[in-house]
Amino acid sequence: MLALVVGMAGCGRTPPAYFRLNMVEATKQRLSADQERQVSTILLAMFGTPDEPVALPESGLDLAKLKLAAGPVRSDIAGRKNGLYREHCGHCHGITGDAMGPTAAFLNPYPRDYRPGVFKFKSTERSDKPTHEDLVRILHNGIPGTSMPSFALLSDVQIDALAEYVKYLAIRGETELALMRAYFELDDDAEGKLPETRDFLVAETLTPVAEKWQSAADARITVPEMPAGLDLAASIAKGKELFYGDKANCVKCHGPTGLGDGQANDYDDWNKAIVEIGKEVQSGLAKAGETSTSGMSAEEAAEHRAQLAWLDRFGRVLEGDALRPRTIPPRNLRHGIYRGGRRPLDLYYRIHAGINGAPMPAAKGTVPPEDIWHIVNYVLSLPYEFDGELGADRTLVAQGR
Amino acid sequence: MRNRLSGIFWGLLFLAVPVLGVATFAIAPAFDHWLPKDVSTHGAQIDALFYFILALTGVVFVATEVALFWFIWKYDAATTDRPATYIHGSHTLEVVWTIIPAATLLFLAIYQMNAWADVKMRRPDMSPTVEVVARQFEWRLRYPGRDGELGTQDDLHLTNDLHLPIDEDVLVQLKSMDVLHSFFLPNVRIKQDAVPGMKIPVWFKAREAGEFDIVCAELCGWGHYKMKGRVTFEPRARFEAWLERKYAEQQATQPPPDAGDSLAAN
Amino acid sequence: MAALRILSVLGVSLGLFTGCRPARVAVPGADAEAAGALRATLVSAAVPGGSAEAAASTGTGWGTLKGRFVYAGTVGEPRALVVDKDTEVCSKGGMKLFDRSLLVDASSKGLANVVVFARKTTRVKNPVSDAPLVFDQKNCEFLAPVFAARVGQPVDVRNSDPIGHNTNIAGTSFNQLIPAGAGTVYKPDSETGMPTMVTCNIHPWMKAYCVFRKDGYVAVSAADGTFTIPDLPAGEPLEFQVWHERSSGPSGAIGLSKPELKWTPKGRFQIRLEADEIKDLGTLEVPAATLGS
Amino acid sequence: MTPPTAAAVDHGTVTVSAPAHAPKGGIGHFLSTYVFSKDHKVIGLQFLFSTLVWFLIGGLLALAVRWQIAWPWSDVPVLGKLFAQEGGQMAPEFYTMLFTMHASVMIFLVIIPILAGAFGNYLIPLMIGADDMAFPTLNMLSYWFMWPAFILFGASFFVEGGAASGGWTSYPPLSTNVASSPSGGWGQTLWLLGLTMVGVSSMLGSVNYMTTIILMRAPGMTMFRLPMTIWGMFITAVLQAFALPVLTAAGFMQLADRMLGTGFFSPEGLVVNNAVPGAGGGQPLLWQHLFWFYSHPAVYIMILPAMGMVSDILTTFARKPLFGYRPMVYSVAGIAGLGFIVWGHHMFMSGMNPALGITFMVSTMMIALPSAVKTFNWLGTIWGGRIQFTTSMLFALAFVSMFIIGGLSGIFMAATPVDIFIHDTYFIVAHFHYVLFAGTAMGVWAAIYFWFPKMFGRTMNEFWGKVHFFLTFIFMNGTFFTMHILGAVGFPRRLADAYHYETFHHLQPLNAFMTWCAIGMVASQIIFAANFFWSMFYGPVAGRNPWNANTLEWTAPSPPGHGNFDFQPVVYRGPYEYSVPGCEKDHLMQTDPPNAAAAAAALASH
Repeated sequence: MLALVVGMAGCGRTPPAYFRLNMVEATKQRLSADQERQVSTILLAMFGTPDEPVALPESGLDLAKLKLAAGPVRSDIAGRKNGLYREHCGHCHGITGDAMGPTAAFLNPYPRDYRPGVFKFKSTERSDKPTHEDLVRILHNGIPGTSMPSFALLSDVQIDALAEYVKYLAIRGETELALMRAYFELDDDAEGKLPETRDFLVAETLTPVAEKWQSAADARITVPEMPAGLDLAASIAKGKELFYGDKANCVKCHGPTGLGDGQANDYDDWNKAIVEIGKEVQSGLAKAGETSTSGMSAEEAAEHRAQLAWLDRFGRVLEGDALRPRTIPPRNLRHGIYRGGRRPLDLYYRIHAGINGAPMPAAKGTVPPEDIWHIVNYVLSLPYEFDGELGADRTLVAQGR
Repeated sequence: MRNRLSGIFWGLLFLAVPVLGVATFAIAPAFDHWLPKDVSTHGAQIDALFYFILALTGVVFVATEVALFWFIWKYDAATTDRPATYIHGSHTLEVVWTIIPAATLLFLAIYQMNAWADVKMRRPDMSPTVEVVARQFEWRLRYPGRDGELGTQDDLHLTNDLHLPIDEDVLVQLKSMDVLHSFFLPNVRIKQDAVPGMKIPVWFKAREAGEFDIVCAELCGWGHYKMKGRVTFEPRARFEAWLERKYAEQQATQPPPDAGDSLAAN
Repeated sequence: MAALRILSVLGVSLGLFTGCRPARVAVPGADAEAAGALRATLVSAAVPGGSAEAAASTGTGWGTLKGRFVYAGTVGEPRALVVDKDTEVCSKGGMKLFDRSLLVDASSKGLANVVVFARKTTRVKNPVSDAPLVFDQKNCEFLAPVFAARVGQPVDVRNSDPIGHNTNIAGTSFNQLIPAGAGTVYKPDSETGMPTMVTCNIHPWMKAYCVFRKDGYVAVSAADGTFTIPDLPAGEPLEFQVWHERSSGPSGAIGLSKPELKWTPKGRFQIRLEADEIKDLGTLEVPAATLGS
Repeated sequence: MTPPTAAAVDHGTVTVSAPAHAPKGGIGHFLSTYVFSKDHKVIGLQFLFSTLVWFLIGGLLALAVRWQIAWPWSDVPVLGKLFAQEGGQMAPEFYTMLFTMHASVMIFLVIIPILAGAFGNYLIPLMIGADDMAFPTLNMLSYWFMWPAFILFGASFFVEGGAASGGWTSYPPLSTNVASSPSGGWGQTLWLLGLTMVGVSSMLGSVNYMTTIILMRAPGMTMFRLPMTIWGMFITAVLQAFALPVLTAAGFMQLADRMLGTGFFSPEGLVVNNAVPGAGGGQPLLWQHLFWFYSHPAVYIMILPAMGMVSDILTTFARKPLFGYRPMVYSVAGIAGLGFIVWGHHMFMSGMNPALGITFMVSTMMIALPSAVKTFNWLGTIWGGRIQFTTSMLFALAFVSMFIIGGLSGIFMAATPVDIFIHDTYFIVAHFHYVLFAGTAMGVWAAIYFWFPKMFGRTMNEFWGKVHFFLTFIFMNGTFFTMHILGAVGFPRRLADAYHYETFHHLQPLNAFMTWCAIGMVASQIIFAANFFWSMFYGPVAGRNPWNANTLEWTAPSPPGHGNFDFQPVVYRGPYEYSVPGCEKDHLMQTDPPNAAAAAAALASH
């Protein structure tokens, strides 16, 4: 039984926390080991480590806040001065913000992967970043109906720091993606090496990413007042019409009963990416299986082998660096659970701009604002419509109705 | 084991048990390692009972442990030369130390029934002040809105941040959406499991204003530890003002002037 | 001690097992001091901007590039798509929708929907026009399987169906409800690089591709496989990128063996036009294998 | 199992065991003698070794738990790598798995099998003067049914999602609902299957023990001449026979809920992790009732044999008859009887009808009574004795001393209003660790030091034994007594990190202290392990009766060969005839033929 102890002790201590490279993208872009190393080196230079974050002035990030959130958890009770992210967020969202924390795989829906820099619940137009307040609000209220809890009981300073750190991870992730994609755009004389110049790294790569974050506050959706003296009943009726009509078309996905039983086999952007790649790898392997190397010339055969090796590696990367893709069912509107917040305002944002990263499209431009308000009123009334008639709906029972 | 000191040594070791044991309990309060502040009206009963049992068991504890020490000390084969007493027991003694504990325990059992009934059985006749729905891993709160009844569209929905009035009975309707949880208010001496499929009433009356923890005391999954809530007791007036503010926030159709501040406010 | 032996075996296996979990793919670590040095250069307030703006133009005049893609291989029957929503419109009168990823002109073997665009250009002849291009959808199908537009040029995303659609352009965060018979105008604000997918989430089978270029030097091969890019800056080296939906090359690039054009596996070829020259690349044969069939 | 030196030990004595030890070739012989043996002694030792190994594993799990409580989220030394978590800190679901498996391993793979399996097997036939168990094959099976359990529990650590993490009580819906926890996948299922296997093993054992004790006693060995050890084992066997079927049934119901989608324990309308469970219409409380209907008696299954063994050891080293033999027997029986009607006291806060709570509270108060009686009798036993401070005796005394604490702290929980506050806090943790570790484990060590000579023919090293006792005793109290204080603050169990609550924020230093003690406690077991194995081969050779004890096993060779006794034991008196006046030696063995003086004295006592 001492052997047991030895067996365990043999494994030794774990290395300090590190940011893991976006291996899915790296493999997709067929980066060589050298190129991968160059990316991690550049990222280390630009963003530092989970314990020692770095914020270039162009990133517009507040290093003081970052340091509060970064680092290992301080376990003495006096402390808790830093390590907020790893204490509260890391085990789901992952130290890298890649949503690959140890707990992530068991959550439904999966935690957010910050690296693409896409966020769902915000007060800005679909294509824009969330404002700092949006992130703070999510941290504060949590996301009902998901595993994202409310951190309302943290101090405002701490929440502020965490929001800043989320931005940091997002900007870092987006920069990483940009760098990896840049390899494809390289001219052939660059010998597959990115220029390590301030112009390229900061001016061309970091700044465009960071600017979108800095300009988020200006991209807030301006919400027209709900038409004054609105008769609620009438508005709800109008909203119902729109809900089922061809204009707003909500019924197509959220279903004729509003239980989210319409178009239901779709993926959100994060999962879709993995699904597409998965298909590619599968078909690639299938094809490779059929083709025989007999008739090939030397270099053709070599190419074929390389392709096989790549596919195989991609398979393994997907195993370790991506979660099994899950479909994203349209929201059941009768739960009375609103992930982005239950204020009429929140629902207006959702309908107006759609939900970035999700199939939910924007009504902006094609549905006039007052109609959106009607839909909001109708949706808010849904959980209380035909009381008891939907007794079959388990959740309504759970809600005690 | 012929060593004359061994008996003394082991005797003292066993004497350390009651000495240090009592000492631990004696100094713990000094370091605030003790029953947390109680702000409820019924808590006093519970604490009194706790102290009573503590005293009772304390006496028995010290008595028996000291007896043990004394026998070890006195009847060490190495130090005593008198032969061991040849005795198979004593009927009287058996009867005595059966009857006395029996009587005490029975008394204890009857004595505490009232306190138990107050907390768990004598439900005040009123409609729920708030509904608490436990969920992995948060406390979802639902206040009846202006219409004063739960389950209508004007309910006020909140998370983890429970506010309640003081100096009056409050009735919490406890439910669970998924697994077992336990609604534990250390400072109110209240604990009740939330059982999926059951609506369990919990009632109490707070004496003092202040902010206190809500703890989950039944294993509810990986996030059990972070299922933290906060209860704020405040006078009726302030309580209602707070309700109004929250309700207004929930009905908002325009972003607050500065989102940052309004969040800081709650 | 038999039991003991057996159990210590169990013990060891326990220990070893735990020690050796299936690990994730190894990642090459960063080069610490290189990073340190690099960081120094990055934080040093170097002259902002620098060579960020485009390289100075070297040539004058304009030329035209043409060519024709043909498919060297046999085309099977096109796959019918699964249409299970709004059938009263999407398959009215038994109408069927087919997979359009490989459209070959039966007679001329011409390969349609090949995208050719200039990678970098120094000069642009025409300003961005305000005449909106129409990107329409009818009978639950995007009319254009591959759609090219110039950044900043208005695109009128239409819906000529009696039912509602939404149009979701991947990577651009354009995802709009397009009510029946209505439309909305979209101005591409950035280049797509390789063409990006357009879908309708309500009708999962609907699929198209679109490519946006700043300089608008982009062409999509017609049904007969021909393509033309006019008004290209002459007198300087140009590099073109070739793409097809079905290509098995990296990111859909079509690599042909045309040494004279320095055609790379990344689907790029280089060429130099003289002023007012109309350069015809002639017939470009795309082997079946390249399109993964 | 018996070491080769054994033959040397009992040369000279006519020993039936000689052929068994004669070197016989053939793997078949090896298997039938050492592996698939039907000899109760070999089986007993197999149980002993297996459980000691799991004892170590359970201890390491406990250390990992303590580490997280003391220094949450900080990099875990040595074991950190195992968790394969980023930055070496353990994830919360891993922590829940740790304490779940710590409890499960300790209860189902250590305490229950080491008492009934190891000592029950080894001692019952020897102490009642039988040559083996009534059903040797059943007996062998009862051990080999533990192996599926070992493997299932062990394997569950490596399946996706890790081992069970629903607490050792496995309360539904957390345990039945696959979506509700990471271990929802296989861990929980393997746990249930393992539990069933342990149940089968215990059941086979208990049937065997009851039959053996009732039918195979040596001539003259009346029920009221049985040593307390045997009484403990007997009552335990009865408890198991009546309680186990309930647990097994409940276990299968939970399995069905998990695998067949039945809804015994989940009500309508759950939404767990955004998954709506299939069937509903069940009641979570049902499981709690069924589970505790077994698991409360199981608490006594986990201590009665230890009580018995301690009684024997106390008398032996106090050189004095047991004080109140019959009251002791009655109180054991009383505990067993009452043990079946107190399960509800685990459920005071569960939403069970509060009126029912009162009933269970009264019965629970009453069950404190027999325990008190036993304690007083133990004190009575050492009063006026001639105490010999052997390691074994020290552990036995520690058992008494610690059992007093464990018993008294139980009264707090029995008092329903107080339970409102301390339920599911560290007060409970302190309570059952005082009963199960500071109690039973002390008893087990006492028994190991006491019967080691009989098992291996050699005595363990007394000096290192005492060092082991001293350190264990100190660290143990350092770890567990302070838990009462945590409980008084309301510090809840099973929290991966409680310091973000204002109420518990200041308790971290105390927890750190406890963790250091726990580390010390585990470390001091190295001394025990070393002493154990060293003495097995090099310890001073013990005769048949190194302690001058009375009971039958000491008349057999050490170690006894197959068939145990090299003569037919005949019993003339009870097991506790020490220091009989007018008798030349200070102990009269149960088999000593009555001579006038002794007989007079012996009979006077009955």
